Amino acid sequence: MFLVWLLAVPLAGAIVTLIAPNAAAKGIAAITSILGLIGYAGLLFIDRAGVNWSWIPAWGVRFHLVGDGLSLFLLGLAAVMFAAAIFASDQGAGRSYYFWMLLLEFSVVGLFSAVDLFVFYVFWEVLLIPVFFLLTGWSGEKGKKAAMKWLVMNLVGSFFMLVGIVALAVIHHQDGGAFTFEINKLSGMVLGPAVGSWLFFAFLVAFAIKAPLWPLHGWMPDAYGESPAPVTAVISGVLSKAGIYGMLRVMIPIFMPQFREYQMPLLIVAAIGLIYGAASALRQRDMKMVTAYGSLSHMSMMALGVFSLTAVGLLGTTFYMVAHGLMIGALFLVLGMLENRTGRRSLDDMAGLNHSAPRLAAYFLFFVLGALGLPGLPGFAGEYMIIQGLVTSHVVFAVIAGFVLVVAAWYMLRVFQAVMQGPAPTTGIKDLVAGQVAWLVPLAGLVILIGVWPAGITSHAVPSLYQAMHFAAAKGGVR
Amino acid sequence: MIAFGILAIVALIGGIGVIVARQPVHSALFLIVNIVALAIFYIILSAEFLAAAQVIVYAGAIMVLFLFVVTLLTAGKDDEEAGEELSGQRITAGVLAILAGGGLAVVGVLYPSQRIQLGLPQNFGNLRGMGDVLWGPDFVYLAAVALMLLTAAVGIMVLNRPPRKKADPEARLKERES
Amino acid sequence: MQGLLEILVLPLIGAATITAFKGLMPKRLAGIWASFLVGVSFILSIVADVRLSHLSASHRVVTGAIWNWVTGFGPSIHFQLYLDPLAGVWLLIITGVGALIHVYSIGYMHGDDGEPRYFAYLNFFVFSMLLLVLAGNLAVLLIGWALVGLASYFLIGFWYQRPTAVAAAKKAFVMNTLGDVGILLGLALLYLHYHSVGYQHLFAIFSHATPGSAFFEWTAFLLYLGAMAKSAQFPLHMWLADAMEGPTPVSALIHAATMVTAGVYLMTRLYPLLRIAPVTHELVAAIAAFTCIFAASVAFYQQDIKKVLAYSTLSQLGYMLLAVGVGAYTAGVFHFMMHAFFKAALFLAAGSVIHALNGEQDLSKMGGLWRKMPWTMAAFLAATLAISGIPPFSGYFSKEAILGQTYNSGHYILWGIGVFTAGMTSFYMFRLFFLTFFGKPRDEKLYEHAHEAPWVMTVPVVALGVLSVVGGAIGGWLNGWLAPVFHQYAGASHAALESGPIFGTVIAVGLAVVAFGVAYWLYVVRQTAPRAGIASIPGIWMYKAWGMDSAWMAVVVNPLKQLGVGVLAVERGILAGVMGIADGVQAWASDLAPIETGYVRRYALSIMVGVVALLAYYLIRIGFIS
Amino acid sequence: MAFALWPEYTIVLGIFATMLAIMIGSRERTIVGYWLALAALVASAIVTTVDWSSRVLPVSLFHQGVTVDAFSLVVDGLVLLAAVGALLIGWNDRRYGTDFPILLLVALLGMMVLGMANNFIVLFLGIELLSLPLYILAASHSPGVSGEAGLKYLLLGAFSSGILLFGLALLYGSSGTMVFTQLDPATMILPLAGAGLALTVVGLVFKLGIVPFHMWVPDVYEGSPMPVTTYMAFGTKVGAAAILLRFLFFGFSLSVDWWGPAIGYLAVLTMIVGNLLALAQKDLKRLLAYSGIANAGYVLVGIASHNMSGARALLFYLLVYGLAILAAFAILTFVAGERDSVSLNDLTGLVYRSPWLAAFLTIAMLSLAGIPLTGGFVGKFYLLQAAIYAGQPGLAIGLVVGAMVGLAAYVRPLQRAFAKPSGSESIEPIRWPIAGAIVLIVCVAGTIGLGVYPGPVVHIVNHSAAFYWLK
Amino acid sequence: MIPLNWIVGLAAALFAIGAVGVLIRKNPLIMFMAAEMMWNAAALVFVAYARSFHAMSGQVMAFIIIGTAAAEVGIGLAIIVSVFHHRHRLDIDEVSQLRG
Repeated sequence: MFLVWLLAVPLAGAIVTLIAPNAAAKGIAAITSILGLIGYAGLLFIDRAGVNWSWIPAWGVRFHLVGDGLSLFLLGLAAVMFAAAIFASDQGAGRSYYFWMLLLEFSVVGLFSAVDLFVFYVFWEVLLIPVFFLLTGWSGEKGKKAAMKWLVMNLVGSFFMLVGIVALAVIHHQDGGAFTFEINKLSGMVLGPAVGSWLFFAFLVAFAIKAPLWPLHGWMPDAYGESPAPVTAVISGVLSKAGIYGMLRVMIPIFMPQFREYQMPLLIVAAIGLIYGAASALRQRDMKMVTAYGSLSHMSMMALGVFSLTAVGLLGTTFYMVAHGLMIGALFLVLGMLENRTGRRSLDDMAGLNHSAPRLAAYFLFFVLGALGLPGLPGFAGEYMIIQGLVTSHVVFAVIAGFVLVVAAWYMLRVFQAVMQGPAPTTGIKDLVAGQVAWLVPLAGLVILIGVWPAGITSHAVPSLYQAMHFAAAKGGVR
Repeated sequence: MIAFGILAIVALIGGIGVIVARQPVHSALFLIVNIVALAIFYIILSAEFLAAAQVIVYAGAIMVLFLFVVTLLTAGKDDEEAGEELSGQRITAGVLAILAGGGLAVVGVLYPSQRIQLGLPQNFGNLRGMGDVLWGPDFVYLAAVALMLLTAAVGIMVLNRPPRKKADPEARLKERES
Repeated sequence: MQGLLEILVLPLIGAATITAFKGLMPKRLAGIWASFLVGVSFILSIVADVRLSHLSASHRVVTGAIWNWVTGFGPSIHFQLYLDPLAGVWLLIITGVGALIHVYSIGYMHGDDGEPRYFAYLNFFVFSMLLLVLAGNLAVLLIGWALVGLASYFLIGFWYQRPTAVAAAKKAFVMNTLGDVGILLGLALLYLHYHSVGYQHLFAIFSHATPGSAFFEWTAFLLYLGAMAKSAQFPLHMWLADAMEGPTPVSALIHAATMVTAGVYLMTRLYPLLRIAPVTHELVAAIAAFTCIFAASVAFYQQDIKKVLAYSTLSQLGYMLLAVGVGAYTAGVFHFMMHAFFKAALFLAAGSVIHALNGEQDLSKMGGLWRKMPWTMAAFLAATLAISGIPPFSGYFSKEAILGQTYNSGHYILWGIGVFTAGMTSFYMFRLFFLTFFGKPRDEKLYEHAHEAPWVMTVPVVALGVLSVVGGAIGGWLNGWLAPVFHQYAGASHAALESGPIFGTVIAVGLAVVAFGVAYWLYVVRQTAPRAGIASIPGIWMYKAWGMDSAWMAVVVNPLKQLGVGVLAVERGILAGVMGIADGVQAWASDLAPIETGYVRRYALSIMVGVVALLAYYLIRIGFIS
Repeated sequence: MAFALWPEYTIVLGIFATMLAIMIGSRERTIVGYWLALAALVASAIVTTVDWSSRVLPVSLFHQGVTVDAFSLVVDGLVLLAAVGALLIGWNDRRYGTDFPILLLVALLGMMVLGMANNFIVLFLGIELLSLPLYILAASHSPGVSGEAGLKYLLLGAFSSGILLFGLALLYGSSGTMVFTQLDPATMILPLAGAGLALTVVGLVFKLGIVPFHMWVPDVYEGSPMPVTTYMAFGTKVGAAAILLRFLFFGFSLSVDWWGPAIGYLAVLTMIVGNLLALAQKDLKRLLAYSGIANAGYVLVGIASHNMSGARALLFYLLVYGLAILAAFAILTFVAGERDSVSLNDLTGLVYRSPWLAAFLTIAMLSLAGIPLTGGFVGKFYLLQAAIYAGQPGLAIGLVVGAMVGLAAYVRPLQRAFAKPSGSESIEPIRWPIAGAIVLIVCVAGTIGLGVYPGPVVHIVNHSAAFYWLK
Repeated sequence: MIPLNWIVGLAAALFAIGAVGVLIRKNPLIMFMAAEMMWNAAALVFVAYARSFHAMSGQVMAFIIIGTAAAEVGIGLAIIVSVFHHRHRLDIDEVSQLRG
């Protein structure tokens, strides 16, 4: 029942926020997010039972949520990142900001736990709306454009996925099965080659846009660049994982033959994205953009893990999603603090801030190191498993991925050094205040924990992955 | 056959006259010609009651109404119709109408409906026959037509009521244009 | 686990406590606390080694898994520690030399703003290095491997307000990441085939494997790539010279004594793999020999006291890996130990000089310092003699063992290079020594203010100087100590120390002595200026390290940046494309809107078009028009 | 089974009662007409509900002139909802005259008739009963834009009715019967039937507002008074869709391949063009008009797919569309206040003037756009299902492409509403007339309710469109 | 014998003429008359087929068309009068403020 708690608390909080006075909004949101964390703790340690209620009996739609190994830690990621983002948010942001934030948390939690495609799609699309308003309402004219891009691009994908979902259910029904949207039941189907390919790409495009993967990342620079830092943190840290999660949750069990068929082109595209993001990050002059493109590269890494179609690659992706979410989200939050303090984003305009803000610099560096995949921090374990998967399937992509890790070190350090090191400016900035340390410390601690003990996550993820692969195995299987 | 030919020509002349006459009054008169020609067709087609209704309602009531409005609206106004301003309107309209009308005519002429060869039933199309139907099983249709006429009466009242508030939409339109 | 965890964790505790409480503790205390912890670690290391020696020779290994690191598909990778005699040697050097350098740093860093930060980094480094050598499998090794790189990054960029330091730190980190990736790929390949990355499991397999398969060559090469980056083998050597931007004790500890020898450790550790990868094995030797002479040549004309030492380190690393490459593993380890002593002594002494001259590192501002700093000079001299391979100083024994074994194994060309480099080493080291301590002071003002370092600095220097003199004595003991390691898996036949032909020794020592004479004549008798000859063509090339930096820029860095520029152009295209589609639809909509002309007759026309179209469609459909 | 027509009888009684009340009533007591009309609507709704829940088999009345079945009763329910909504939205605004309730009820009667028509005469009567009052209502406000709207509607309506009549005549000739269920493709004279079918379909989709017969829709919606527009946007579409479905499904069920693809093409064209043009609009009434066109296209998907899912999805979609459009127009009425139209600029900063209104607008627009947790999504989902069941992926693709384009149109007002006002806009708080507020709240609640828990309504439509001869 | 099919052809011609009238005349009254002519054409077809089938239903339909036309004309003329009462010309193209 803790899953329901986790889902219901943000929704209730959102509604309360809407009624409450502006001044109380942040407090309510903070309490809600803490309640969410408590709910998550309950889910993790006490009771992982999901729910399976009938929703629309006429179509066999069931409100079926689970907290299994695939989703458990993404739920945790969501709970943690939303809490951090809410704590990091501006006091004066107003109630509608927190309303949308909590609504977003609600939809993300639903998305990460749904195993009924209808429910999955409902949350998948609902989450576009809060982001749209978060982008639109708290930044200027460019933010409006960014919001529009976000919405339209994501919908392009998800509408085709909608057709795919309905088609899957209908085909299943016409093949003599029940009319259902349960992934587990749909994954038993054998699709014809043409239909299978069409549906495969319908899903793939939707997930690739959300991730985003090259070359469907058009919405990303603006959305990351124009949104307030907590929103960027949530989008990059949590929402972008939805795309990859969808591939694992939905596509692997259902579309294994298609994955096999198109593996090589997919790997090539993902590898291009990998290099592309890294090379782009190398030349960006805006610290948020460097991180954004770095993140694009990392998402391609996860895609490579999926496309490797190996058990360890999939596991690596599962783990890397959580790890990357925590680190990149935190990194964006730190960048947001920097932007707040200096009012600037260009690397050319900043230098030597370490001098006046050593603690901020320390946390900054910590998350930078995490993002560049330093062994001992969680990114490394994920990258290792993905590379292990690539070595197993196509070693050349492992080499490319390895090479990009070097470039990643280069561009990530470039940001840190440009901002924090070098001659100190005449006017310093304020260092971290206690309230900020209060949420940065747990985040950093969590990063270290899963960095030195990835098995804590991977051991739980494996049974669920096995379940996903159980169906895939029947159709050509993963190695 | 000959009677049909003559009547058809009269009807067509009436029709064409409606759309080519320069004066609305002439159009109305041509329409009356057309209507009367049709009424005669009705008689030929054993629809005596309809023929009467056609003449009374159409030629008698409707066309009088038309003439009345024509005189009301054209009085003191420039009744010369300006030339065509919408480019290609006439030629396109002509082509489309010929295509549609031609197609329909060809279909209608080449594919006659099944014909029941027996003699006509008693009272077919005359007052009694019509009355049996309209005041019998199909009374509800008559009622509906009555309701429509009632609606029309209400509508005329509504439409020609003096405006109660000063009309602001014009101002709004100007605003929109600017 | 015989205290391994304690050895490992103590420095980490130091780093953590200093970081956490640096605002609260007196600055001085940080250094003392850090030194104390490393000292304790050193003592525990001795204890661990002693206990190790009590085990029977065939099972002289302490190992154990602490927790599952990654578990999932296939066998888990554990967080596993492993101590055998080989690791034991490194353990002693890291904690021992590390403790000395910590103590030295208390004096050296006194008064710096970032003193506590410095010691936190240094402790963190010791922790990482210990993790590297105590790792029980390649994955944990890689973690330590990367963390030492990180510590090195921290310490090179310690003075973060200096742009050069920052750039050097980044360069070091990125180049080392290249090595990390090599190891990562290598271990991924190994795991793929053997479902394990643990040493024992892998080595047991290697010991039965047939040499020469491409898989082994590739794996070995990838792992060697890691060693190359860490041990600054050509062409991944540039970062080491730049790394001298860090505080001098750091150069001593990290960039001379310990971290850069991690490559030697790794290659020695992986000897069962190298044995079955003959091509890579030869490659290791060849590159090492080239690095050896190449770096020595660059050291000839350097003007910066630390740069000379840096290139000499490179050269000596070449010797060590040459030893590994020709299979003289014990000799390599032996040279590593000796090098740790004398190079640490050299750096620390150089540090004292720099300290005395207010941070001046340029040789052209030094000279005649022996009067002011006798203790430093003595230690420096001892270490210089050691590095030059003059008997009976420590370096003589280790270098002799390497060269002898190179000759014995039939690598005559490499042997020739090694011998010639020995002479070069002697020359540039004595050049350095004479320019620093002899001759007339070239900058009177600095000279006036120079003074001997405080005892806290002098004692470690002298201690290391003494070790440089007498260290060679442990050769025999080392042979016995390491023998179990090299015999455990398929018995490495030439691993033990051997001596070469007597003429080889004569040539090497003779060359060293001649080079000493030349240096003496040039820089003491003739008082040649440090910059003399630098304008000549070979001078320029040597001074500029044969243009390798520019070559890297031209071949690797700039193309990557160009790629970035190209990608940005594409990116603009993609973004413009997205916007273009959106705007296009919008514009299209706006263009389409005026079809609503407002004219009723147009609307009717539109209906009529629909009528005709639908009529035609239905008539066709029904078969009337065919 | 004389009870079958009681919903209609109630309305007829209501018409006369209202008329009488207005004739005798003085100016101050015109409100009585509204109350009487409302009473008639509610009574009719109750009767409809009772009828629906007690009816098992369809009944045919007036020599098969009308068929009263669950489908027609659901249509009755829908148009009653439209009428109540329009009545309440226009409740406080007497500018449109005291006769508004009468004409509203007459048009309602037409819509109800369309829902149950089973022969050509009733079809035609329904169309005209529906149209005539609307011509008047459209023009009732002023000779200006309102008059223009009425005039355009009238002329094009007469034109299209002519086409419809000619089509019906040809169909009559080809088959010899006027009853839908007696039309038998096997014995029809084919070319005659084809031509008749084409013309009839044109006449019907004209009322629905399908491209390229849609051109009147935006102009008429924009020019008409707000409650009338509301009524047309919902009620007319229900009536037209219901009769189109019944005409094609009952009359030409065995010859889908004649008409199915054409309807499909029209649907795709309509969905895309309608949404595309909505994108370019600045006036909200116009925007909603184009949205209405696009939604008519969606409705047409339900017909073109020609299966049971299609019929059910059509009913469901009409309901969710109606709720959303009623809510949107209620909001527009509030924002417009004394004026008769709302431009995008008028919405700027709505969230600061009236946060709840902005929230409700969001829900309505998102439902129109088909975002989950609103009824619009479930409706589109059902339609997609129907299209894919029918094996027509093209329809499905057209639907989603249209929805994509449309989305951009629907979020633009929202962006305005949530933007910070630049200062030139009105910042006065918005008054909520109580009648309109009831409509708004009910519709928003319904929209959310249908999105979150559509089960019961799906159950209802599934039982209402259960034509046994369909797949 | 009455050539029923030719009467249908004639009706089609009248229908087309009416359509052209709606499309090309600018005078709303004449447009309206042309539309009435289309209705009449349809009524003629109904009557013709009613004769053919010997069924009264077609005639009932025609009667209803006539009745409805009367109502429609009443309303239509009212609208036209109200719109054009204050305008100078009877030109439908001038009534085109609503567009876009």
